[in-house]
Amino acid sequence: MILRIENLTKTFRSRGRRWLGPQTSFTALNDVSLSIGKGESFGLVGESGSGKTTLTRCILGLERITSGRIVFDGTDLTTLPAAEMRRMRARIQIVFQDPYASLNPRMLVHDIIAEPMEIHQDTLGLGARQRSDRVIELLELVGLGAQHLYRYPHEFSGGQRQRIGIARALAVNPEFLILDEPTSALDVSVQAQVLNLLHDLQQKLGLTYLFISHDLGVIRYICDRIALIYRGDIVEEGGVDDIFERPSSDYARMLLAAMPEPDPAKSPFNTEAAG
Amino acid sequence: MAFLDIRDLHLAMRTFEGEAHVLNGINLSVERGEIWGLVGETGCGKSLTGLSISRLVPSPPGRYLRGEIRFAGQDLLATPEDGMRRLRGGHIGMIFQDPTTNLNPAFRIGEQMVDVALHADAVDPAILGLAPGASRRQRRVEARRLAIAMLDKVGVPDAARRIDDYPHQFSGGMRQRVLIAMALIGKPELLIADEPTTALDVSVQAQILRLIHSLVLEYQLAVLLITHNLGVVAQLCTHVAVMYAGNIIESGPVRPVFRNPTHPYTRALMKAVPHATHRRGELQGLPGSVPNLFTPPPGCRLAPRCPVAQPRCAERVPPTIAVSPGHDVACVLATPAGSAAA
Amino acid sequence: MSASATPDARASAVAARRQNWRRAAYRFQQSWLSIVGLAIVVLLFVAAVAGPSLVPYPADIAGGINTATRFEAPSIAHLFGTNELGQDVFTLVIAGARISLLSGVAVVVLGALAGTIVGALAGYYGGWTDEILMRIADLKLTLPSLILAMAVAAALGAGLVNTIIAIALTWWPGYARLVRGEVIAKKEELFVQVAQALGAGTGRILRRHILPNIVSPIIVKMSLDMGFAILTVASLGFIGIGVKPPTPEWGSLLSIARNYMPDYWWTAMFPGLAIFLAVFGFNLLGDGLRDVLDPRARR
Amino acid sequence: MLRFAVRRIVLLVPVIVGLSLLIFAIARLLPGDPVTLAAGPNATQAEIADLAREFGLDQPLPVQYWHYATGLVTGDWGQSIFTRRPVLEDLKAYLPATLELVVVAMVLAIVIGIPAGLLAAVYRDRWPDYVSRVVSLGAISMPRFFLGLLLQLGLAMWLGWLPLGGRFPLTEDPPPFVTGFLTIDSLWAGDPHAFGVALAYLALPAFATCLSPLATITRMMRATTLEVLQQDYVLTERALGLSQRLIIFKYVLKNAMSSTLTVIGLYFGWLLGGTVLVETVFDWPGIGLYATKAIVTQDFMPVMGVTLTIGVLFVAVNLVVDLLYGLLNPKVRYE
Amino acid sequence: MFNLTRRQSLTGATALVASAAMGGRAAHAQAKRILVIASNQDIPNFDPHIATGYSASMLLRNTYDSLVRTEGTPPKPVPQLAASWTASADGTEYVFKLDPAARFHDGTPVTAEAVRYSFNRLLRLNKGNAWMVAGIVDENSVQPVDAATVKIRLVKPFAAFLQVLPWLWIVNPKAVDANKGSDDGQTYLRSTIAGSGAWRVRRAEAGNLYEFERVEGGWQQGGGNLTGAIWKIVRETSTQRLMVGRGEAHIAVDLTSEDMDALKGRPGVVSIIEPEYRTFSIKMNTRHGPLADINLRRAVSWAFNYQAMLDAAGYAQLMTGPLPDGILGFDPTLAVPRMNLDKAKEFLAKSDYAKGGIKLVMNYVSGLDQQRRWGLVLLDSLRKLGIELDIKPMIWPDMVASARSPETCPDFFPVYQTANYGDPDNIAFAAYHSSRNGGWQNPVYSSPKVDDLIIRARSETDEAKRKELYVAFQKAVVEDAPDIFGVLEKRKLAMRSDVQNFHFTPVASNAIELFPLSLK
Repeated sequence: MILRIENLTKTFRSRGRRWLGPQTSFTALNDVSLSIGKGESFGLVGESGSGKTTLTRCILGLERITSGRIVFDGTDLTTLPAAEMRRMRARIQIVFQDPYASLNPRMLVHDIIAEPMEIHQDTLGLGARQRSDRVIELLELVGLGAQHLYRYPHEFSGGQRQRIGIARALAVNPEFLILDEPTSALDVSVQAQVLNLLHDLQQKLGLTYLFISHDLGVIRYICDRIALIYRGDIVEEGGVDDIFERPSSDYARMLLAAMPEPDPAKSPFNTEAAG
Repeated sequence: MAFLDIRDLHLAMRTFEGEAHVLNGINLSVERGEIWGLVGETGCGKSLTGLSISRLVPSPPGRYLRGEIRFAGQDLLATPEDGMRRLRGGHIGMIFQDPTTNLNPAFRIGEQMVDVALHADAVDPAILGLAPGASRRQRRVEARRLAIAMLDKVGVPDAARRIDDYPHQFSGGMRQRVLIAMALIGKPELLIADEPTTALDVSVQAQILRLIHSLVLEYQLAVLLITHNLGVVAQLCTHVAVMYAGNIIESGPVRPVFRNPTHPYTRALMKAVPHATHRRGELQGLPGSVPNLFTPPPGCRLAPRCPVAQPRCAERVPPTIAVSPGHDVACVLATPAGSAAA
Repeated sequence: MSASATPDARASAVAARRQNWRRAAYRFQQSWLSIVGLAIVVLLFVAAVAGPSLVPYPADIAGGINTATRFEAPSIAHLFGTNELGQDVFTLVIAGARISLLSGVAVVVLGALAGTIVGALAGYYGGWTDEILMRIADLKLTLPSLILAMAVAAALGAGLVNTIIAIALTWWPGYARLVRGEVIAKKEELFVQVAQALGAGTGRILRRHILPNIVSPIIVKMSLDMGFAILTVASLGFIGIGVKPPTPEWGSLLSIARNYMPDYWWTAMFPGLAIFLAVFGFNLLGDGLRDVLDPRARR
Repeated sequence: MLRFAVRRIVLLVPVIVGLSLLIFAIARLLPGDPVTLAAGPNATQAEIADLAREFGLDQPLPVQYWHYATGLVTGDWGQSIFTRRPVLEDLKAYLPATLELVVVAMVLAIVIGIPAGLLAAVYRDRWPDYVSRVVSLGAISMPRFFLGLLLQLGLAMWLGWLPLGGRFPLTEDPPPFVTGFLTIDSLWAGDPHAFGVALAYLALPAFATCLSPLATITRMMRATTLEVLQQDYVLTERALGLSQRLIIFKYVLKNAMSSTLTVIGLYFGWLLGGTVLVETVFDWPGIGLYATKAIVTQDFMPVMGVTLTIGVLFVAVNLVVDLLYGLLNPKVRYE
Repeated sequence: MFNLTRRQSLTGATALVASAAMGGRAAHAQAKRILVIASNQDIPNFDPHIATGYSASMLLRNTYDSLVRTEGTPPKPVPQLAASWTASADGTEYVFKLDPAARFHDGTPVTAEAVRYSFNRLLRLNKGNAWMVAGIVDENSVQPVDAATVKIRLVKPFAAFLQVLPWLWIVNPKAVDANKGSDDGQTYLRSTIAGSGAWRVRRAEAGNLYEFERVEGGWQQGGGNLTGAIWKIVRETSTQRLMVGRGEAHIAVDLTSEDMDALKGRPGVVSIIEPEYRTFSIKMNTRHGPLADINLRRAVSWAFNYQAMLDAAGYAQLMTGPLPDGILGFDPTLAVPRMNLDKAKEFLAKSDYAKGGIKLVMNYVSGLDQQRRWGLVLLDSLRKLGIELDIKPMIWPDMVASARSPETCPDFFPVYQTANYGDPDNIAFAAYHSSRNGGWQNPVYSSPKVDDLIIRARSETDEAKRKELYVAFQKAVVEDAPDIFGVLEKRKLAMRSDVQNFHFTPVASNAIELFPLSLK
């Protein structure tokens, strides 16, 4: 097990001082427990507001948790001192959903990819020259090239930007990659390229993925095991085929039923008649 | 002539870089009761096609170079703005992608619906069914009654009370229902739905699709559903038109097109969608990216990325060929129906 | 391989940036008003830099007088006529450009600097820091700035530097508010969250990720504020709390000269027009820059 | 909505306390020795000390503030160290003139500026837009004192259409004091002649005052309208066939108003403190002139009084703006 | 640009609008005969024993009475409350016979007791004009002999005693005692008139205007036909001028030379440009800094461009020494410096600053444009000696504060001195006696010789001897070069020609007496 989440609970208090109204709170994650094995692709499926994003923010230490433990490779992240946590960040990286927004529009591709190496300079110990070489290496790894080094993000298409985002995440040699809906903003043909790239990278680098998506097709394609999260609760967890073939919770069944498959024969409507 | 008939529609948009040919000879015929899925990737012109029907493409920078759009026989491109306004809402309803931004946040939903209903009534007095001499107040009361009925119809619970709520008090799915109610309050014959479910969760998406389907059956609507989701098309649509870089490259009834995609692009698209049967690493994306519309490739716009491209593809725009009745493909490799089938 | 690829890549990057500039220039040129503004501002800068060496009576700038030629109407010898001490009004007005520009720039830069620091801290840290800094800024906004500037300037005594300090003190809250809002918006941007997830420190995030992305609105505000700063300096001069004589400041020139209206109209008219033109130029320029730089103001 | 309003009003208390504290701090931290100044040129050290004691200036700052703050509440705003007149009495005499000027100017600016901005946005890049842009930029750039001078010379002196300055004909008695607004008081007294006269005196100062807010409101309105016009819901409204007029004057206006409202609130306060220039030119007996005189003599009780009054008015106006904002913007209200 | 014919042709066209806007004000004023005086000074305080400034003087002069008035050129004391008086030969005792008709506004007769009460209140408060008699009169000096006779014993002789009396006003003890409060009636008198003058305040709008109306059944006999008057605060002199030009004001009291030029030949406007006893000189710091060097002071005095100063001053004449022209003891033959660069450089060479290269500081009252101009004249003049000048505008109170010591006093300290009473002692004592050091009238200058001359002159009762003493005084002062002797600006008033019976006096000429005036 590389990541173990034990009884994680996260409660948000409502923002703002409201001294003329009652204090309200909202539980985003409710006693969540998960474990992810080294080298596996773990899928986390849920609809908007289910707590997926909060969970990733907790793992990354961007959110203070209310109770529970997050153990990464034997270390409890929630009690880690700040300096240690910073070091740990080199081992856990994230790729966000929106490739348009996750790249700083004012930075060159080179600088974007080199930045994690600068931040984790003490761990990696790379000089400026070495960093530049590694940037090119990374670009080539994700299917781009040295000709893209000195350009700004807006000069790239969505798929290319997501590749840049992946290259950035890989810059510090992480072992664990959180993929937060990495393809949901992409067109299908581009999504296919990115999914294939992710698959190849995992093969090549032995990465562990936490893949978050609401697209069941994508999840089924890329993941080994999945967990379904609904309003802060894990409602089902298991092997991907098990859940897709034999869903045990109502929620899983509902999701599967609602998933539109690109096969007119499976349409719930009698569309043929109208034509 | 079809109920909605788009013939050889060419649209150019002026930008800093030059004039982009964003629609390049669109042909489409839609009948009442048909649900057409207009699919394609970002920037292929599917939304502009929808907006063109309502004549909502701003001009400038938009400019129609050629072609015509006929709606119930009326040439829309030649209709003055005033005439278009009478068609909008009353005869052509539209809904858009993001239900959170498409409702005016400063007004109660009822206020907006009543105005739409009053407008539709001004076009067609049958909507409210009031005598010509009815007072403004009477009309508003009746319009409000209609709005509540419509909300009820689209499945907004407790419609009579919620009509006085503001948009931010509704969930995303409910807002989309409100928008649908608003689009249908004028009893249009054509509904243009531009990515109506993209911003919604799958479970909500399924409900909305079901709603649209039932409304089509009830009102004999012609629907143009613009989407990039092949699954949605497969589920809801009777017909599909696949767009690429401003062209419809394949169109026809859903089943033949999906079972037997003929155009290389359609095929690539189908293959790119992850499917239960796909093994990891087997998905096939289309290499390359969408062509630059300022200087599009001379022949088939897919040619540079096409896995089966031939030299002649780059020379001339391929003609549209019917590979089976109603199933049209714009590819040189397609074989016309009736000729020796593969 | 990297060595061979890099120069090429750099060249293309340069080309791309040039393209961006051209695009910006194109948008800017779309509006002839912006060009007029730019022209006025360039003219101002020329006058400010080279003015003292261009004017016909440079001695008058430092207070030279010639009471034998008092109140002469505009002529070839004195384009804008002469004033109550026989000084050449044209010379004084041209020399005034330097004072106005200098004080305008100083006020805006000081204000923007202070405001950006306060706003960035408040926006980034939020919570109590934000609460305290912004309440102070809000309080500051409720105080009548002109009266406050007058009070501070009067208390510090006349002089260009004191005037600048007095105005700059009232100037920062606008920037603090702007920057705070922008920082809060940018803080939520994904790329900032990515940087946080990468373990970047506050300094790096502010410096590399947030501030570079909010310079546009700051620059736009600065260019628009330049006009108002010049106007405020002139206002203080007009009220009589401002620079010391013989500094040829437009507001003071106008203030002195208004008593000679309308008989010796040239003494008042030209400084007044100079203020108007300078402010107008900066406003036109700022407006144009906003169209180019501030994406929200664009279509 | 009521709770929203109550909350906003309760929030005013710390603001006003903070304001008085800030003003007090600024007044005391500035250099200058008002007591010596007030004691006059021939005063001895002992007399100066007496005067300092009389004004409580020999006590520690917190005590001074306490006296000042309690005085504010009980209606004792201190007195001018030079004229020995109570500040509150002076404010009562000067404030209505400034308020009347500012209110009339703001009303003009709003009534003209909002439709002008709306039209400029609707006719973007066509002549109404260009005209309004050039005029409003010009108006913002025009120094008010310079404009005032030109107006005075042109309309009052040269053409003789309007009075040169002042508020009311000297030799006529103004209407009895009710609000201090001569226009309102004259109507109250049922004196249309006095009303006309008061308006004639108001015309030039109000015009000179209103230009800058008018231009700002126009520009703000144009910008927000353009922003709103690009919103998805406007496209939806158009797609549903609502008429352009209905969309602009109902659906767009209400949304565009909310940002403009903020500007109006800010401007109101800004004008209150900024009328001094116009007052100087037109001899308008208002709070700005009063403040200028006090500032020049470092008579800080009046300066503090003026600043506090303007600050409180500003806060009050912005409270109203906030409440209106809540009306326009349901999200705020229900938050 | 502002074309006269154009304006005139338009006047007719716009008369309708104008009359609609301004109502029948002209007619209205006619019936009531209200005189409008435009001035830039407010009257914040009505207390006759506190308020100072010409605007307050104007108010007090018309609403209160004093024992004597001043009239004519040169000014002479004439009866007011005192119908007649006698002075002892040694000049230490005066006996005044009060006019039996004199009544306060509430009808109470003006008695000797009221005079005593008023003098003692003035001395007690020690503000306002108290300085005029400080050290001359004490609390026991004023002794009522009977109800209508009052004797004043001076502590020491004071030649100008009758000249200062017009500025010491008599209040109604009954009214003040009834509203005494804890501050000797200061609060009451701040906004209430308790006098016996021919006028009362009808309307007071602070910062805007003060309207006077004639006291019905006032004790004074005769006078002009005015029914009322308005003291209107008009801050800009150009506006004052425009108002007189348009007939909106009858008298403008603060006009500049440029304004007078602009009004020249304007129909219906009378210009009054008269000399008065108001000196302007630039005092030098004789005790601290470079100017403590007498040769540098002389160099500066000789380098100064007097002609430019006169040009910039407009209607004025250059001063010949420390005293104003025409005043008792004035010596027109005095040799004073006039611009002579050779002589200036000669003195400079003798000073410690032979090469120049120093920077001197001049403060002036911000907003006083004449002082600014003269500052620039000085700057321009000093440049020829290689000396720089830093001109600092300051508010008047700060200037006063800087005069407190030689160390804080700037190198150049420009001062106007207005004669409150028409006697050389007024200027000689205030501006050159060392006892006044630290005050604005004479911050630093101190010379035992000059002190002696001043003291002897002020207690001398023989006029010829006094004249001699003042001639010696002038010579001694010029020798020391403590000042750049500047200009005597003429008093510039503009008046509508329908104002009648106005007689100029060179003291307090802008604190106009309403009583004799009439409107045609």
